[in-house]
Amino acid sequence: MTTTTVPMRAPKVPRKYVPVLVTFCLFIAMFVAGGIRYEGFATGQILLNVLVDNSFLLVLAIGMTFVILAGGIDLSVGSVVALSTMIAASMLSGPSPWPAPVVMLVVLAVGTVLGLGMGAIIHYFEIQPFIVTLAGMFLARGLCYTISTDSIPVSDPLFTSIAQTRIDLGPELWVSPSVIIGLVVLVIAMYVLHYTRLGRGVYAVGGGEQSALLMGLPVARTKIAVYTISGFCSALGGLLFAFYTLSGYGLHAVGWELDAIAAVVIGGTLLTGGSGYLLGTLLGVLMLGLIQTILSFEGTLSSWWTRIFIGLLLLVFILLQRLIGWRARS
Amino acid sequence: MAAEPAPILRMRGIGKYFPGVTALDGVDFRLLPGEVHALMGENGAGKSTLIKVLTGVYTTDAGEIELDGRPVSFSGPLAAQQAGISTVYQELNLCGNLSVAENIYIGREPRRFGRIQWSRVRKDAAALLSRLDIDVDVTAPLSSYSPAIRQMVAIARAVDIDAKVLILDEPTSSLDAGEVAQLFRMMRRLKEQGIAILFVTHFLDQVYEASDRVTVLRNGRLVGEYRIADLPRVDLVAKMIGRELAELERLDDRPLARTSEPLVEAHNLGRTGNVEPFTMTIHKGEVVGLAGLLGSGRTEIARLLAGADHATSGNVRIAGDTAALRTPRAAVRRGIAFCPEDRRGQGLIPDLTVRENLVLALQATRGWTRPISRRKQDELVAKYIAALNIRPADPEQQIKNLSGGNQQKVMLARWLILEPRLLILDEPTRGIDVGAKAEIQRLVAELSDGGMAVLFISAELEEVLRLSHRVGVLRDRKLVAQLANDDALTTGALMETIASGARE
Amino acid sequence: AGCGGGGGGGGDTGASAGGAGAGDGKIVMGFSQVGAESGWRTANTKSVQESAKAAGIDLKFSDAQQKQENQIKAIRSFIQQKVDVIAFSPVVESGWDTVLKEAKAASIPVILTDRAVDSPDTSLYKTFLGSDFVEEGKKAGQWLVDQYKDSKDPVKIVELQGTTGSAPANDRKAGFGEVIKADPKFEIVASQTGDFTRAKGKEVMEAFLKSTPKIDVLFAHNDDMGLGAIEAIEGAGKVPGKDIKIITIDAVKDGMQALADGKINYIVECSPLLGPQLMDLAKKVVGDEQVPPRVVTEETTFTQEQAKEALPSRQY
Amino acid sequence: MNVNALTRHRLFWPVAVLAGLLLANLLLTRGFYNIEMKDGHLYGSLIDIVRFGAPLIMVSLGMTLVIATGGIDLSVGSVVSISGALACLMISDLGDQNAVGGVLVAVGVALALTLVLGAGNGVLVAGFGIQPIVATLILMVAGRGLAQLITDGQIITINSSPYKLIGGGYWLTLPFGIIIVAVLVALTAFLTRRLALGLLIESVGGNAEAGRLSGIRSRGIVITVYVFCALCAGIAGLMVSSNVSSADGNNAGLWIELDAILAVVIGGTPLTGGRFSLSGTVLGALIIQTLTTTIYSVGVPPETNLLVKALVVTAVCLLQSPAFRAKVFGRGRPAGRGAPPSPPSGAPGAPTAVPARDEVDA
Ligand SMILES: Nc1ncnc2c1ncn2[C@@H]1O[C@H](COP(=O)(O)OP(=O)(O)OP(=O)(O)O)[C@@H](O)[C@H]1O
Ligand SMILES: Nc1ncnc2c1ncn2[C@@H]1O[C@H](COP(=O)(O)OP(=O)(O)OP(=O)(O)O)[C@@H](O)[C@H]1O
Ligand SMILES: [Mg+2]
Ligand SMILES: [Mg+2]
Repeated sequence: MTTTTVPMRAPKVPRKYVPVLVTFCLFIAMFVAGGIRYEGFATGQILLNVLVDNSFLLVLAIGMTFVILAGGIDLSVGSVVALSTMIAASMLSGPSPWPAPVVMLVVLAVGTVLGLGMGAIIHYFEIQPFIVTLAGMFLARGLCYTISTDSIPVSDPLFTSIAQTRIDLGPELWVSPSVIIGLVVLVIAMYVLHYTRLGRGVYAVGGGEQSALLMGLPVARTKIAVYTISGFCSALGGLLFAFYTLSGYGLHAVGWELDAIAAVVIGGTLLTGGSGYLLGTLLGVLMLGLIQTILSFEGTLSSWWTRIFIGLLLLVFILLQRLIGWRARS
Repeated sequence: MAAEPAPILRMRGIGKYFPGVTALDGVDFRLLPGEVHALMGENGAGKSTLIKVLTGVYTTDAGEIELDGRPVSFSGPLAAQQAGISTVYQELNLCGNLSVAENIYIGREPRRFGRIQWSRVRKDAAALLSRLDIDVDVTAPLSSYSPAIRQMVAIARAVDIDAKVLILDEPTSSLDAGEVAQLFRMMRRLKEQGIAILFVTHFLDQVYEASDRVTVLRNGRLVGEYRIADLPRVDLVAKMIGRELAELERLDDRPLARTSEPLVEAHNLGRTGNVEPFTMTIHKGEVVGLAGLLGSGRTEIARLLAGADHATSGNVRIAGDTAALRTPRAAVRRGIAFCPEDRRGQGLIPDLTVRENLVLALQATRGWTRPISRRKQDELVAKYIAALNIRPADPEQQIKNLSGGNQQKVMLARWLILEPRLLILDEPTRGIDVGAKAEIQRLVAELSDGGMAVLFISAELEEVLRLSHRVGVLRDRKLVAQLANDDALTTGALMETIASGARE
Repeated sequence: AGCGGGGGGGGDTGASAGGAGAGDGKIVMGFSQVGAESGWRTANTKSVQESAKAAGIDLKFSDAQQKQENQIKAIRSFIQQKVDVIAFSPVVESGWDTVLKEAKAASIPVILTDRAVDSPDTSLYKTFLGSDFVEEGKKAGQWLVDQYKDSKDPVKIVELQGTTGSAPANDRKAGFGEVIKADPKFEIVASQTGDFTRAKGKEVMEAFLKSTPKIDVLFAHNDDMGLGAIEAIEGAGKVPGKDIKIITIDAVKDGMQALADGKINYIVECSPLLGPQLMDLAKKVVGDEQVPPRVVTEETTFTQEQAKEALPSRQY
Repeated sequence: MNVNALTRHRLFWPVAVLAGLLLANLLLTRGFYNIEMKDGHLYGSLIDIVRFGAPLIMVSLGMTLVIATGGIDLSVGSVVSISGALACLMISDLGDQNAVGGVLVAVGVALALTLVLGAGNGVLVAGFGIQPIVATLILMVAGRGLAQLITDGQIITINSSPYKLIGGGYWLTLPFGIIIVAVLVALTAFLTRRLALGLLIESVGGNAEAGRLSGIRSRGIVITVYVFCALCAGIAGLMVSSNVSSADGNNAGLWIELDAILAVVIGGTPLTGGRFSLSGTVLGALIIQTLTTTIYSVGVPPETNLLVKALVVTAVCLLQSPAFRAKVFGRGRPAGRGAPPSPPSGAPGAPTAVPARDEVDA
């Protein structure tokens, strides 16, 4: 692949940006490789489609980045997405549907409150985030089924129009409103992480909770805040997904928590907390999306070869990321 | 005696009980505005616990606290800080993943419209540190610096916080003389501003130099509060350890460098960017001290010899054979033991017990298939707990619950158990009380008499001089001189060499 | 989640028609499969791939790993690749309008297979080819009603459901329930999900056998759960097919074998072999011929005797 | 031992929860405690719990050691399906499926493959320094594909009585799976607690750098642990497929990694690495399986399964949390825990608590 330029350029950038840079170059390399291999691949719209088809994952991964940076983990995100679509769809359907803006607010509120609750339990009762959010995952998914086991279509005009709007960016280039929402969330999140005390507190807590506490940082507030943010992002991701599919379903978004975690970690964020960037998360999401795109262009893979192929692409990517990262550092 | 001002801080009848350990029992303490107050006591006496109880890290089990005459109870360090108590805790509590500048300002960054002004953070941090004579890249992550630098950063952070009370728990344990002088100058300035300073240290000199009064704790109980001018050193030591210390005995004058067979010969050993190639020989039964300023490369030399880092040049011969020290394991197998300076980061396994921490290195050399029998473990542990006076003498206590000094003793014991051929000690006496320090020094001397070679690194030049047969002097990551420890070599002479360069 | 699971049979999967573009006159079909979550689904995939080859249609196959968003992505990419016809088995019923409108805008006809979508706008797809899960449930219930029509005693039924929330589970349960509720002597005493798998079917049945004093009939949403349950019943010292009557859906080979062996009493077929019919429809659709909006697959039901006859000629 | 000391024992709460679940069954499920002899083997709900729980215990056992080194293994579910698939494929190709030799070969080959897979995980983690969660995610995704490749996407049904023994058979009236589990748990306990492996693993997990400087070959240990974990998952895979005499590449061991991690954590091993508890893990797995069996027996509607699970998991964790017990049941929390300190309640002449303002002004 065309990655040999990376080690040469890397020393000029600060060391902490090396992983993100390497990831970026690998992403470009993969895109170029796809363009060479598949006809009609190397177009701008393919790249934009990756965003269009993954805006919800991006939003989830942003919330997850906060949690992971603070040294935690949130397994509930996928279920909260499902719950959000379910709440939205069930409130919008039926004999007397609610107005769409109210529904959106309710959905966001439910997600946020769930996150807040989990954060509070994690912090005040000192229970490992993994189990608390796993219980949250069961709970949210269970709530979906109690609403309904069927999938519920959404025919609300506002949702439909958001779903079907195309924002033209140029000849044959367009994105959906969800992409704009996702990118806005990304920019806000970057601002919060890098220019506010809350954001810096997230890094500090991830670097060492006990230290942060002794330094006099508001650890409780920070820890609870990241889960609340993640809950909000999951609910927002759920709304975006409801726009995307115009339906609510209890089996939506199964396993997304792993996709979100993978995106964050592939983007160079350490699972142990305290180190990583949202730009990396964006790249991680794009990377996962690109793998999907390559698969659909490949076109002839049987189901199991699809899985093996995803695994292999991930492996190659991660190994290269690692090895180039090493070389660039030393 | 002039009328005392009203204390700014008063603690009464403080009790703190951990399962099986009474850390504090009925301790009274007061701090007057504008004084430097030393808190003294042996390792495990309860000094750090008192500070943690005061600042809300621990809840009190008994007693009350008054600040400015008002009863208070802090919910945590944040609340204490907001009430005007700024603290540097003993275990360095900073975030290694953040930049130096950020560590100083986190939680109180200058902001405009809620947005952190990074340029000001960096500028202020650099200015603050340069006032302390620390020259570091404030944008680099803190973890890339040595414990000493981290200590100075923690101090910088604490003094920069607007406070009525400043608490420093063993701030000087890893600083060299110059840094300590800097710190004291700053303390005096703060004192003149009326700030009350609580100061914990094991160095008697520093207590007499810097403080006005002293409170002594022993075994979690208050021994008394004294004006430092009224308390001769021997009395202070006696009050701390509860008996007369049979003088801080001068170890027998160290004989000149032994000419016995060489054990470790490093030839042009170096690592680009860390330490320039050096050539050094350590003989059997010889104690070689390393002296130098902060960041002069002492630790780097130790790490190269211990296989903790890869050398990029040169070679090492051990007992005549060329040895590739690629991993610490390879070094350990050749009889080189390395006790690192960064206790928390590189030494302790916090969740394990004292016993497990103690036998770890020995077990590692034996491999997992040859366990040390429990009886043997208990024997070894009992022996070293007694020899180093580790308290509480409970082998099944988690090591993270021990006081800092006692943790250090366990670390030391981990390597002594191995009976290595070369023992590398990087700041082994950090945070260790007077009695125990003398004990450890005697131990080192005994071991070297028994034929063990020792590479001894300490920020305290006196200690280096007292123990070593030969002293290597480092400056700017370069071994600039190797001096025989004859009568001509004094701390003054050593300082001069460190400052000016070779005296061959 | 699938229509069912199970089935033996082998064969190769390589269905890659080499180097065909849209230009050489061959029809290019984009097919988005749900996944490979069961033997049923695999047989379905294989049938589609093989008949595409036989029909000379260039197949672009994409596996969605049971995710709707992946299917949407795949359909988008088919549109981008300007295929002649798109066929897919929807993971869920709802939420296809947006992408199907895109297909319509690009004038690419769409055929649904296996499952319907619930869009009110039926112009979004040309036709729907597949089974009717509710009908399957009804057939199973009907057989039961017929079997016990002479008896007055209450009939205690346990039900092994498919994956909670999946369309086949919902519909089969509904269809079955609708038929048996006509007679109060039928009572479902226990109902639990077995996730369409043998292992879960066995585990759940073990629990039923212990907690439920009397079980007359087992209704399993697919053969695999039924096969697992048979093991549990045998382990409890009872005779499947006699002590407990068993009805299942799918008719995979292992199921048919058990039916022929008398361990299952009745199987409602749910055929995965949609390939040939799909290719026919595709050709018609591309050739602008008229097609009926709903094509029901030819499916039957099997009693033990019928199974013995049919078994040798089963394809999967 | 007084009550206080008892409740403070680290396994007290898991045991209490398990007892509570079993007690609930006494009231809710008829004949839950009946154990009969059927065809020369024990039969009853309690036996079922251990029998169906055996694969989970196996997987959790390996997972415990991985987690103790500070890692995590997401690929166990895939390994479960791969090993079952390969063994069944080989047995189905045998002329005589009941030939013990052939079955042994099949089992051996399947387990050997899992060793290779585990080593792959280990090398990615310890050799290349890739974060465990991503390193094992690769095999989690690709492994299921591999299993389906082996089975050709079908369910392989076999009919082999020696193979059936592993997960579905009985020996000395006991389910054979239980015996395998007991042997492996005992073996693991021996290796880690009698021999020194446990200490080394805990050191690597507690502070890897300190371990390295102490001369521990941490890479070797980490790789060994992943290999062991894969082996355990492989054995679990054999049990699962043997129990139903068939291999289902797609569904075998689906989501078992989550249950296994849950079992480990309920058992008191922190995910951050360090101290681990084998007995805790076994208890944790039993709690999960008892809960599952209870849900089936009690007649919980399938839609609410997950709600019940969420409830019980939350209850277990809350009970286990000293902070929760202190806050809800009053004091009695072991003192000395660092963060976060709570203000002393009802101290005489209650001092004015100084609340933490949100921010300090710069
Ligand atoms: N969290 C804890 N759990 C149990 N025991 C503890 C805990 N923290 C401290 N102790 C015990 O309390 C006693 C006092 O410890 P403290 O850290 O206050 O000593 P110190 O005077 O600061 O000693 P040093 O000079 O070594 O730092 C010690 O015996 C220690 O083992
Ligand atoms: N004043 C300084 N300016 C810049 N970097 C420094 C400074 N002091 C230490 N460092 C960094 O810390 C690293 C550690 O140095 P090292 O530990 O070898 O010093 P040392 O002689 O052991 O002194 P000490 O341990 O007392 O700090 C050095 O490699 C250097 O990168
Ligand atoms: Mg202390
Ligand atoms: Mg040093």
